[in-house]
Amino acid sequence: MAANSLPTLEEAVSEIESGSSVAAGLALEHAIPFAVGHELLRQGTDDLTMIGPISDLLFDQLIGGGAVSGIRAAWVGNVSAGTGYRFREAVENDRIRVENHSNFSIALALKAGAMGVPYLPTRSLLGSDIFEESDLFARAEDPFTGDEVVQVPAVNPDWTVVHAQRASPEGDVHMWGNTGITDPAVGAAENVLVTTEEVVDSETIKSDPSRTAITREQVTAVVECPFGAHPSPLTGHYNRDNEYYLDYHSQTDTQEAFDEWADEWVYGVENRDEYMELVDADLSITEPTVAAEVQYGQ
Amino acid sequence: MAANSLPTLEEAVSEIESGSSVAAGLALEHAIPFAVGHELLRQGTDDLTMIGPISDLLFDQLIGGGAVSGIRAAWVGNVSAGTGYRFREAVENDRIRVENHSNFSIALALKAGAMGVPYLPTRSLLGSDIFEESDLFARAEDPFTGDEVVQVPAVNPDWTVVHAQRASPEGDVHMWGNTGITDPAVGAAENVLVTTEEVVDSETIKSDPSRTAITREQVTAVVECPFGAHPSPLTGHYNRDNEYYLDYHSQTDTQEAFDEWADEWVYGVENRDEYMELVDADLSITEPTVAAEVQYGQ
Amino acid sequence: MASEEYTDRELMVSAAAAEIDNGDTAFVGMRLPLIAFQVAVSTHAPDSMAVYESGVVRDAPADGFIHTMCDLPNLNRAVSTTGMIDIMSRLQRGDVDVGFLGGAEVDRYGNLNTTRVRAGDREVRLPGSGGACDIACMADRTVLLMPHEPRRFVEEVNYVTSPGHASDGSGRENHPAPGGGPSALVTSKATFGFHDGELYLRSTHPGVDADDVLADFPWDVNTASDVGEGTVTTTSKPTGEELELIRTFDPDGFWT
Amino acid sequence: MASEEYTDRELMVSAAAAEIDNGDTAFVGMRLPLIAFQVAVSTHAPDSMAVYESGVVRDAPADGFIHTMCDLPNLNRAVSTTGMIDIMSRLQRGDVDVGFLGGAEVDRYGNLNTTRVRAGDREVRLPGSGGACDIACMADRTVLLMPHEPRRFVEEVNYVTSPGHASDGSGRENHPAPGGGPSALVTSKATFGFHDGELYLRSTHPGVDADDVLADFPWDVNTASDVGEGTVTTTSKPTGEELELIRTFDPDGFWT
Repeated sequence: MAANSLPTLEEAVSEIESGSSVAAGLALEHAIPFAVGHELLRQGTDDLTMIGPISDLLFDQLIGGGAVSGIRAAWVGNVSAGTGYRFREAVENDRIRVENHSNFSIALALKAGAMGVPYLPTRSLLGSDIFEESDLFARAEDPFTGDEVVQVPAVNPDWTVVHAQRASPEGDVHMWGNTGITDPAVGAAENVLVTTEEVVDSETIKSDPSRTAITREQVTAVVECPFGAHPSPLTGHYNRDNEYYLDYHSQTDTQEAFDEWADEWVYGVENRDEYMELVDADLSITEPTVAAEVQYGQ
Repeated sequence: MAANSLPTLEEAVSEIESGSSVAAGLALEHAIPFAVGHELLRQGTDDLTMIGPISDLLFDQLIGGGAVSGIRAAWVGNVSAGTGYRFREAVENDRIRVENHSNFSIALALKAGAMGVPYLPTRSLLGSDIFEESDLFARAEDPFTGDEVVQVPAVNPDWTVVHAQRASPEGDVHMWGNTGITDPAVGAAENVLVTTEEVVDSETIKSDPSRTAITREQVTAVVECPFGAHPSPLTGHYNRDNEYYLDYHSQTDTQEAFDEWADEWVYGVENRDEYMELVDADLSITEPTVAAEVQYGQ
Repeated sequence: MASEEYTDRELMVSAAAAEIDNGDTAFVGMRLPLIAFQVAVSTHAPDSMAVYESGVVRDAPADGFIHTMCDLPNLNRAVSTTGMIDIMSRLQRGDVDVGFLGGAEVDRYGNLNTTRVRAGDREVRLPGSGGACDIACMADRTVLLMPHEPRRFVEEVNYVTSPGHASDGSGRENHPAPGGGPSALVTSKATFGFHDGELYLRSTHPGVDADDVLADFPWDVNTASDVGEGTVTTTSKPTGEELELIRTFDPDGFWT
Repeated sequence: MASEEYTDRELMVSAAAAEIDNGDTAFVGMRLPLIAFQVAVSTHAPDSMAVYESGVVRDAPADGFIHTMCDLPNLNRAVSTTGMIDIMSRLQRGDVDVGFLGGAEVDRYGNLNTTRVRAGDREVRLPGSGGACDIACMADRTVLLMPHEPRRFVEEVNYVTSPGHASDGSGRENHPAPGGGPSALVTSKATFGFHDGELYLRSTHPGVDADDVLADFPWDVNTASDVGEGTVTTTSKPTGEELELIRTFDPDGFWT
């Protein structure tokens, strides 16, 4: 990407067209790009195929807002409360296509895409209905040992969306804390949208190149977006807002209830600043841990 | 591993038995575990099969000292000067078995071992004699696209040897700077020997868990060994000693010459401290770069 | 069936913790196992490690309550925070000793369903596998946890999300998945083992009658004595130390 | 054939740098390409990036001489220092625009040998592929660099370390490797292109006669005019700026 003036969240999200496949929620319950999800809803982007491992609420919200026609994931729900009602109702009423994965099979599909190979083999899935009921995977005999393996075909999303701690205007990104399948999803994607707590200069990124998780040539846009992962936690920045997950669960068991919830939390706010005014929780980090010093140099 | 008193280099290396397969030199020209290599020579360990990508001198030295019966690598020589004479002579006289790899094929072989799958597919090697002359690899048609791929079978070394910046007595390891194929080689190995510039307490490691490259259950022994990678460079600690590479090249073109070289640099010293007294170069870092601060916390 | 001393779920956590041996690498997912690992590593298994599919590796309890594996107290002062391919690779290469699984349905061979169940004419969609299928396929052994409700015990699960043992008595011998398969089921009334791949009653929780437990199953469940594994015992109550730990790790009883 | 103004190798570095377009991701290995990337990114290709198989990604020259891609000045203030699988994955998925290769032997289709050559009765073992085979197979295009010595130009290489084009005139169409194959060869006397997969003379270095160059090959080498690619030109001399940069990056002339 070119390092001119950075786009706003609205501008960057408008590049994601209806009908796209979008990988998001890749660090599992950590660093979920909710700000992008809500902006997709506000812009009325639809017919999306969402790709991810567990999707802790994000996919349920997008389904509730009518943005989704397909899901390729291992788990869709609410980790604090269990069921995601909008997902469940949409599946039970055949309103969305669902491709059932395990966490590892979606990880491997993206990893194959990132590695530029048509598939990766695994010893998982064997004996499960994820494999038996699907025509996605292939069964093969390993030519070296004769073992049975499953071949998981590559998935290459149109977009991968990531929320990170800091990024340079050039598009180089530092992340820390667990990353789930962020790395393969970034490698596999046609376009990558990075929202970040903080835009920093390139010299900050280059002071610690082993911290760099994403490099610029993979990145389509960087957007500064503090609290972009709320209600999920972000290492070094804010804790999980668990009450939000519980409230969402209790407030979205019907479509009408969801619409009311979304009117308050999604459509009723212009942007992330207004959104954060709705949040009634102190999520700040009160016990910081500073990473031990590391030097490079010559 | 258990975190009692740490072994000496002599004790730890004595666990590597003659006849073992040993992956080393995994970060390419960076962080090569020369101290372990020289201790293997002093102990007379032999019949080793050395595994690695390029081996910048380490394998040549081990071959010169008679420790090696086989090589599974992509390149063996001296990056500053070209030819590794001990390797060349051993191959030309049929004294060692050589399995020719590309850097990526040996990387994938170890990655398959680390991932616990019998092979990984690649689009590399096709049309090369690395593939055509070898019975190691398999050719396969991808069931999804019909594309031709090469399947690279897993390699699981008996030992992987790594030199790192810091490690805890428990066996958790921080590394920074480029790592080449260290990660897959550690995952694939039966045993891992870590030499480190500095042993630190576990809290130092845990202050930055995203910096942790190796965790304790993979590690057989940790040895404190300052300058353990000399003459190769180690990020944050010392520069490459290029004169050493050039001197080695000019001093080892015959076996007699090598023996003389080794008498001085390997057999003539008791340990790494004595060795460092022979080094006549200021390799210290005069322009340090301190990594930008990172916080975790809760 | 909470007593005045501890809740059902506290007992389940205690029983699940007992399934972690010292030195184990345990694959921990959502809910009760989050607490069970912390109890085990604080008591009888100080050298055990937990790996979480999000990329976290820990050797000690979090210093604060965690709703999920990714709550910051679980990341703070972790041994490693990495990615899923790293963790799943450890599982796939056989380095995970024990994994924990929940389920909406279980059958006599330990097959689990967390994908979709029938409720009368209707099929109810559940969240899905997450990492459960991977753990079920590849861990050296798995421990299943679920509330003791008769509708969950079925002759044949509606969907095999997480494979159990082969139905031919061979356990995992003739089963395509490489791991060891289920070794225990812990419910809110009893614990079960697996013998030749089939569920048997191992112990009942204090105050629970074995016949009542057996009556909840649609097949004749074996008991420990049927399969030559001793006799049906009474599950150990959580110790005072365990209860104190559980209530430290989950002070508001969110999971327990 | 050093002139008083610049050495052969300085000219080769300049010619190699010219093969990097602005915005390219270049795969850089050992020796002259280390310097060529630094020249290119300092002059006409400021938005190019270099990736090195050791795991390094850079967008700027190192602030100090580098003998190898892993010398600390090449790691210091890099954009990223990661591992080989990351870098090779970029290559395999088609994200590397240009890669540089050396060789002991090259044939008319750009096949390279760096593994073993014949010297009379004797077979001489060379260091091997390193990452060369991977770059040759998978980069969008490759640029070959070697000293201009007749023994290096052969009808058929003794060992195909790094595949070139198919010998049927189809370039990479009917070749099993997925990348674009060789696009240029730079020697110490001339530069060559590839047309329908076959080498042709593109330019001779200042002061070098085309006929002398052609006489060094054991086959009738096409020229630019033979294949409709204009005429054989004279390679641009290194500019003053380039020479200054080369001598900054390699102050002792270790590589140049």
